[in-house]
Amino acid sequence: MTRQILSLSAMLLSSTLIVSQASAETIRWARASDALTLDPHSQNQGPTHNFAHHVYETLMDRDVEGTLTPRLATSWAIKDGAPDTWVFTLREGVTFHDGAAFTAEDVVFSLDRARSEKSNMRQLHVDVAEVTAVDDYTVEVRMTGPSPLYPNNLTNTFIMDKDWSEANNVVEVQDYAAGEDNFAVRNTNGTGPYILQSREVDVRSVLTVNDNHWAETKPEVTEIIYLPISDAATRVAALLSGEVDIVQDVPVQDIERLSGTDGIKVETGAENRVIYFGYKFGDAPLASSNITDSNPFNSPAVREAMELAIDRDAIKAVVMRGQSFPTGIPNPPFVAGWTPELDAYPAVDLDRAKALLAEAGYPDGFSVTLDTPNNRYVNDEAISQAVVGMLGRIGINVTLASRPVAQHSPLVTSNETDFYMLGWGVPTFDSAYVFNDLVHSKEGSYGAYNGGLYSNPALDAMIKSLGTETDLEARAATVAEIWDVVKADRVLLPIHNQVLAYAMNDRITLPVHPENQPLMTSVTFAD
Amino acid sequence: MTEPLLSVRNLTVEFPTRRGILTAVQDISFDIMPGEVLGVVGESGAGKSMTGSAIMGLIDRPGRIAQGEVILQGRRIDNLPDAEMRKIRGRKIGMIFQDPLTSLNPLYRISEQLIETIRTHLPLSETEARKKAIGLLDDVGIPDASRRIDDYPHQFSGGMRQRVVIALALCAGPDLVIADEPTTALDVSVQAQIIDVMKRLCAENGASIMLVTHDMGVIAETADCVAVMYAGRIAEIGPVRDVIKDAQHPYSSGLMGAIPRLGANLDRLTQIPGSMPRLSAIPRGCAFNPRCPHVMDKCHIDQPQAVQTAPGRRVACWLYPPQDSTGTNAERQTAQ
Amino acid sequence: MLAFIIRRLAQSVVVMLFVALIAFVVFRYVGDPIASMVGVDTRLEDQEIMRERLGLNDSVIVQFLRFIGNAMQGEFGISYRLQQPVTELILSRLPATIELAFVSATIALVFGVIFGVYTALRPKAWSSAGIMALSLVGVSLPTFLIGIGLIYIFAVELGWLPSFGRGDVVDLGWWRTGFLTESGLKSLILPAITLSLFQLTLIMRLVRAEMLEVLRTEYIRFAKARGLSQRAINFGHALKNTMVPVITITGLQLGSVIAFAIVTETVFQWPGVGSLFIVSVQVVDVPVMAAYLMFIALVFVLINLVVDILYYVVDPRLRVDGGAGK
Amino acid sequence: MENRKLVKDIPEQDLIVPVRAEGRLARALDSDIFYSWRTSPVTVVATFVALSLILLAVFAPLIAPYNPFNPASLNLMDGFTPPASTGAFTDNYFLMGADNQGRDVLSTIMYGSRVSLFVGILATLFAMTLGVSLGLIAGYNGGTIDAVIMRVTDIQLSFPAILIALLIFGIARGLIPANQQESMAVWVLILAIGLSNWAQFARTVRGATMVERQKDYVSAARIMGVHPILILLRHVLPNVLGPVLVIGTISLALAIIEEATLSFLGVGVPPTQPSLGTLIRIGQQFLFSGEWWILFFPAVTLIALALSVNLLGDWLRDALNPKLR
Repeated sequence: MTRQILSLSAMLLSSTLIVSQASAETIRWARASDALTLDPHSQNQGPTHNFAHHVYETLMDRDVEGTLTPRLATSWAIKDGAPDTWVFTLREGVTFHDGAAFTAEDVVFSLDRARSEKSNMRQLHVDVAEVTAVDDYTVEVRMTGPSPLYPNNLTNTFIMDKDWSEANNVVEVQDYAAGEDNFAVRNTNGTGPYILQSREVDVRSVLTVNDNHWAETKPEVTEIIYLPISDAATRVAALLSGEVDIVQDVPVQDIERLSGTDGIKVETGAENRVIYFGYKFGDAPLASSNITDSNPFNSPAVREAMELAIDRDAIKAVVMRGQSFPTGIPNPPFVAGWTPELDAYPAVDLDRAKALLAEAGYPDGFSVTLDTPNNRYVNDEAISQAVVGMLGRIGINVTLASRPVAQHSPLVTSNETDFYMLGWGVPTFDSAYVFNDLVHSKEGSYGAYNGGLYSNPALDAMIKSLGTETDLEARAATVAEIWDVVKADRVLLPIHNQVLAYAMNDRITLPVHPENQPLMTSVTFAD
Repeated sequence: MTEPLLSVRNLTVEFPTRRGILTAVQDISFDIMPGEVLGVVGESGAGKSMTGSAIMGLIDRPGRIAQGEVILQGRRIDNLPDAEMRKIRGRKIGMIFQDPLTSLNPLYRISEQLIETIRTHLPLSETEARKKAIGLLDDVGIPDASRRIDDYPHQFSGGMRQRVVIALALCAGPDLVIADEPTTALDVSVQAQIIDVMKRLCAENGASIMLVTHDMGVIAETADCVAVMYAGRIAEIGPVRDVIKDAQHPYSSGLMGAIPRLGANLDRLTQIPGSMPRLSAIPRGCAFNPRCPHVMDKCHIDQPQAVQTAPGRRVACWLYPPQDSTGTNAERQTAQ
Repeated sequence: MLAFIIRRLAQSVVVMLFVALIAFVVFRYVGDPIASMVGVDTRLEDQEIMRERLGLNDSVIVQFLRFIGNAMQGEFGISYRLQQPVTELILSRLPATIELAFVSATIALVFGVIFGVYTALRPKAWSSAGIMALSLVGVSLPTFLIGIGLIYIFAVELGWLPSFGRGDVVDLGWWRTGFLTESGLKSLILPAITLSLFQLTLIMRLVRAEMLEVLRTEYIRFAKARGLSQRAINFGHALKNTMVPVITITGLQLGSVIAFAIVTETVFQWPGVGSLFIVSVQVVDVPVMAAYLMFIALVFVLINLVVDILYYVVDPRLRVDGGAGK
Repeated sequence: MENRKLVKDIPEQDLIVPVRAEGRLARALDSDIFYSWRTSPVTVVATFVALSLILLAVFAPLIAPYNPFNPASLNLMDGFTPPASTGAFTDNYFLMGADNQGRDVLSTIMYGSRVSLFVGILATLFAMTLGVSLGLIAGYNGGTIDAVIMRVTDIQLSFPAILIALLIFGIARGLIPANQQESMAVWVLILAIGLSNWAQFARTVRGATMVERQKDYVSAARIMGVHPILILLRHVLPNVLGPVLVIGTISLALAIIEEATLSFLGVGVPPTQPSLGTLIRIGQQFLFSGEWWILFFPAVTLIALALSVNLLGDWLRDALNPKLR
């Protein structure tokens, strides 16, 4: 009897030993929110894509420097003699998790699915006219016109298996209204480096390494336990108490404490996202202002005064604890079209700011409400709060209205706000993405996030021309020209580019990804 | 001479308050002989009920017995530890409360309450106790007792409940029953029945009764002796017939005026002008002096002592000044 | 008894309809569901197409009737945020909340009654005064501060207990329990204490007040006058009578433990319906919010029913006059 | 006062000691209430704590070291100045340190208590008015009105206040145009907290009213044709003031905590006009980063405020000993 117990405990002991050995390659990865869905074309949202990148793969990828790298496509080029057609050469010998071979028909299927009506990825493929398979490993994408930058749009469009999708009735992206459950929301069959083992939404997901993955170097992490922890303090506490290995969304104020803690290190790096303020243009008086006969924001002098009143360096030093890159242009450095000259911003000059206000006819300043999100960007509410104080010093009396992003962003898209904060990421790494949505007049699919209703017909024409311009040099010149106007006109009031911070167990190395899409395949262990 | 069943000597009950000490019962003494029924009468707040509670050792804090002794069958019981006292309560002295509606625990069956009490005091089995309980209920006049014993209190009428209360008070065969206004809360029509039941059962068991009431009519019909209390003191004590016929204390004589109206409420007594003083504002001298028709100067200065005026009769009034020659009451009264 | 339960059930239906109306109206007009369903970068015309498909452009009455009709079948649609059937989501989160609420309620009830009885029986003792003072501190501390404080002390500084989640769970059919693993039990401690504290103090103070009240009643004096033992009086007569009002209020309190769990679950990242709700509020996930509200209403209706029946069982007086509640 | 509860055998009026003191103040100081207050050291301390916090809040504009809402007086660069030191960029001295916006924590607490108390007191008054009115109406009229009001009360009592407040907050957010939401936030909060706390008043007052209604003098007044409102105000209301006062005090503490919780959940007042709850929400972000004072002082203030009000309520409950059911 006693011997039995002994041998039993020995067995238990040895099994725990095995487990702990295996867990040396397990990584517990915490971030603020879970992927919304596993259907890769259903939501165009950061955490959802980040998760999907481990299970599914895209034709091309972007590395930490922001350059495109081959993934399921080994090369891509504009077809000779057909400037509106892109040709993609696919990787051979790739299989899906269920063993099916990856071929051109899967790419055709997935691109068609991604640009179908119910897909949330549709906007990125809006210029696609037709996708055809030339042979098993070549795909042609014909655009409605020359689209020199289309490959930039493909970094988050995942490839699904056509046969699997048909067999499981997920050819269409899930339709909410139909009220039907969609197999693809909870099940996956990708080509990616990890296979989904289990998933409890908002609680934990477990992924294990895909031994049949095509990449030559096998990832060091063999098991991922993904843990969404929404409360920032709890998230940090979990890392401090050793319950997780990586925290992806680290509050800036905790960076110092975490890096000062034994066994924990923090990696920081620039994110491809700019934080800015927008204001209402036009002659109509502002709804929230005490000035009822004119719109102060419409005066260039007022906009200049505001820029001169805002101390970007103080925001960086105190609110962001040094974790930001103040900027004078609403365009992150990763994006083509960014220059150091544009990035420069004026020094604070309160006297000049007050003089400008007086000159514009507002010697006593004015009042206005600032709408700010409070759960979207790094310290968004605190930045707005600081701006309220800074504007107060030149007599602009700002009331702060703080809301969760779900309630905030409709105010911007429906132009119900006079003065607002927003952040803009540029997944295409191209300025046109900024111009189309933020600068172009609101018409059709243009200017969707032009919350201030800025309108400049000359700029609109130039922006439209970017879409079809094939001469890259000429295009770059137009981009520069547009930026000059945007900066001179102070269309938006940029504050800084965000910095991302990942905190982790110091055995681990994980560089910061500019789109905040770190891959656990890139994790290395110190020992 | 037979030994008294209960002897109360110079009992004083006090309640400390922030304004000083209130004396609810002051220096009272009386005896109850075996089988005797002592009526205690007086207005609300005269200290009648407090006397009963004091005998039971059930005075709530911060009240306390400040002085005096309670002697039951020759044994002093006012200073017993609680565990000892519990053996006396219910077993030696039963108590009947005023309001049958509130004195029974509404959540327990009558049987449970009876059996629990019986088995607390008597070495009976559950079944024996139940049999005894049914018998008791029969005795107190509850029809169909064997079935109704398992009813809850709310299923009985007020009069029936008081019968149950009597059964509970008597179930361990006490030698003394303190009945604290047992009929006050009842309908006039059942008052007499309840008194009858109580008296009959006590007589059968040979138990004495201390009947606290403010209904002089009940006293007249029931009691052997009566103690008239006023403002915490005994104004007069003596055999019922004598006191009724010839009340010596002016207060008692006022009370007696109420007898013809059976069941009259002394609280609305109009024969004596004025009302009893508050305990906190008892006048100097005789407490009754503001209302007394015979008030003298002396009454405002000194408190009258109880004086034996006839065998078994005492009165505290300056109309009956102490006479050294009449010393027959000395055996019952400690010297002042 | 049957008529009584039927009447109660009818009342419950009215309550549920009332709550359904609130649930529908509130969440139909709070925020913009489309804005929360799509990323910031979705184009407006796509949003309009979704709006149409979801029936958000139909008349309000049509939408409400559709809501009631679906709710009757336990059908609350698909979560905007997670794209899963709401009923399924709530059911999958339910075990976590119920286990937490159950443990908290047990702690609150057991310690609440013990402390309440203790302080009532020893009203003058120093220990009673201490417990009473502590209970006031408990009532005065917001739940979120208690949670944060406990995490800081026991998880971060001492490292004794986990700071978040419910540890390893074991599947028992659709019920996922944390009771069967060590880490599951350890994870339960801090959130359960946090959640129970407020209810504990409430129950304790209630028991104390009721007990003091009961101890002053005539039937307790009569029981004493019959020479019953202190034990029989305190724990038989007094406690049972104390429990009658306590049952009602405690029952309702225990129901609110489930709803109260919102804050606790948020702080401890407990994967229950409360945290599901708060996340849904933040992103205006209308179907989940509506379903949650209906769920809470259902819980309360059920608890009310159980409390009524318990009352009925404990208090014989009600059995005759047909359960006239207070 | 304890005595009155315990002494069964002495009629109540006997324990009421005749008035000896002359003059209103002297009489007040001589009263039972004051006596029970004076003899409870905890209550005395609680009173002083509550009073000083209230005074600090009321007179914040006069006595606060700085006006945390005047942008001219503060500098963001002073942010995170530790307690008892001087800011790096201004000459401001921060006894309790500066927060993440360079505001003096002491001053923000004083101004924040103002908001918390304002919301708490108004919400409680609102709940009290609503609950007492409904209770009087239900108790006096009985019948269907009573049944309906009590049913609503039951529903209301079934749902935790915080959930109801969240709901009302949501409704209000949906009804009020976006550009007025901030100016209305405080009022919405008062409404939300008030509407989630009235039921206790209603239930208690209703019970007391039903008892009073049976009494002879009320019947007499009714027969004489006195207007019901007059009867309610003159005869019934004074009799329910005791319990209402007790519930009111406890509700105030609850309202203050509720406001803090709502603000903590991010649905309270804006951070530029912070309440104690908002300050705690802000401070909580700095729990691990070493700037403990941003969380600690507001939290201690909130606890002290809620605790002292609760202690006062507790004492009042004992002193007035109303039947709370």
